[in-house]
Amino acid sequence: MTELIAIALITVGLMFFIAGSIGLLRLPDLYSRLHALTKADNVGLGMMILGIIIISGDLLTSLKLILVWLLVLASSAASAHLIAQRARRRERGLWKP
Amino acid sequence: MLSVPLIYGLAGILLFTFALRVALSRVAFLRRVLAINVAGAGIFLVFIATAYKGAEQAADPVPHALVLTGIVVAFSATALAIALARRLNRSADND
Amino acid sequence: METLIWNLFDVLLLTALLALGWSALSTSNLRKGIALFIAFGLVLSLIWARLKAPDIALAEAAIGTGLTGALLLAALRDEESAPAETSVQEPGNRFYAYLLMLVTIILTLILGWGLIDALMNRQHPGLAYDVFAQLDQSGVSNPVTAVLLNFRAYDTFLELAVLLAAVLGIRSLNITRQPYLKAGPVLSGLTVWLVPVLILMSAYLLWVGAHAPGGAFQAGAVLAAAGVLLRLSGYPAAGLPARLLIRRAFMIIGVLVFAMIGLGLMVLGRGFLDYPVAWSGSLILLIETAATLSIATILIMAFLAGESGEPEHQEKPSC
Amino acid sequence: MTLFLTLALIVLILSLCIGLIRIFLGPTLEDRIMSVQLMGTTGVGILLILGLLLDMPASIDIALVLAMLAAISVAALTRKKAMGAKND
Repeated sequence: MTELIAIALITVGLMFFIAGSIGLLRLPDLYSRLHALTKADNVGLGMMILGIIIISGDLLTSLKLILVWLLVLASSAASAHLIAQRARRRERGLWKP
Repeated sequence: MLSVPLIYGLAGILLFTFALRVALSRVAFLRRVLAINVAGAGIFLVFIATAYKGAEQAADPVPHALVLTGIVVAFSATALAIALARRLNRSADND
Repeated sequence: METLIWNLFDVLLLTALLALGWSALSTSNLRKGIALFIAFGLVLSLIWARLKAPDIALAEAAIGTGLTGALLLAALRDEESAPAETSVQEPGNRFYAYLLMLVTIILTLILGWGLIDALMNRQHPGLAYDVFAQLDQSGVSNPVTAVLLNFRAYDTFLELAVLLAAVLGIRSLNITRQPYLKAGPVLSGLTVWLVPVLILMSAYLLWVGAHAPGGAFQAGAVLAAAGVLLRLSGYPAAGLPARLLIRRAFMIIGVLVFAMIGLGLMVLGRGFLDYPVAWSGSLILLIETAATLSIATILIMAFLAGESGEPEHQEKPSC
Repeated sequence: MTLFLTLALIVLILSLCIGLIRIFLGPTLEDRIMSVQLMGTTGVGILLILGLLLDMPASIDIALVLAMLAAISVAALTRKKAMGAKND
């Protein structure tokens, strides 16, 4: 039973990953691609980490895995901001390349 | 059936020789540095590929130790090369 | 079935690696090339993990993706701010280009043949057997740390000396790099939050290196990454101590402790760096702690190129 | 379970390769940085699964370092150019 839950969680996570990648590839402009990427991947990774926590069942490992997820969340939030900021700066043409 | 050390090793060799060609051709300095870094990565890949002994067995730790220090030294060598080039540029400008 | 899937995985991973390496070197836009190189480093650290080399994957994740990319971008920034002639893109001599191509192909064939021959007719299993036979004598249970700090400790000692020499060389060139602007609220927020985590991670890697993947080089690289992050978000000294004396002490402490312990053991009538078995665990930890500090300081100094952050050392910009 | 995890690995690497196309297509540097960001996140996923399959608990540590350093490379790629204004 627990294995099935883990498999289901990881599968859902994988779907989010695929969605994020396809969004990055197919969406028409930079900001929408950014939107697809940073959201979908974090949810996907969260689902997957939940599944892996259920599989491993070890407390220390689980804490570390949650730390991984928090780090990815924080860094991708900051990265998304930095990327968007740079993109806007370029568009306004204040900083010539 | 592909042998893991073989395909990773061949990929490492390809990377090394290709990057070596770029490093030796007439390109901007920073691209040369980039090429040397990629060539180094190719060499590391050959080392680690031959150290791999299958999924069950532990890999050979000696090449691992060599590559580990190699990575750190490669970084400082890159920094030294960049600093040298910058200094050369500056002396050329002053002349 | 599973072997087949693994093969597919290997092939995809290597395709990604080769495509990234090839395009990083073929593009004429250097900034794009460096972005591709960072992605190349990411894929490479996945490959190290796949080849069961977690120690290297840790170092690559810190240096290959973080530090080298940041260093190359800093160098690019310098070149752009100085009026330098960076566009020597022409192939130049045709004959030379063809000759180079020919030599490269021949070299590839020779190396490939050598590799295949070595893998087919390999007689002995390398040094792995010897290492694992002696592992319980070494004071640590991570074989890579045992090789680095016990069996081949003099190699590592000289390795640190090489790092020191490189950074002394950089310093003697007397160049300066412009510091970055103060970061906006988001990046400073991330920095304030991430730097302590990086320092903690470095300490963890140093400690865990005795019995699991980790050790002085990985810990030093992660600590240096904290410094680089500080530098990028507008702290010109990159977290290094402001007093030059302390900074220099950090630079040499690794080599110093290593040499003192080695010579001390010689005084006691043993070989250079030939630890007594009972003491080897603690001695290795002591050396590794000093080495971590040194490696981190040296890597940050290599990134800074010169004693930046010291007002009296900054010469006039834009020469 | 092992078979499922191996398949998950393939799906992840495929997702990484799809995202990789964007790094070649560009067109702007921001697109490429985004692709690096995607590779970081997917790479963390691949490392976690690899750790289970190869019985290598250290891969969680690698994932931790990768997650921290991905932010640093994005910061390096997006930082403004120099204090240049007053020098140029």
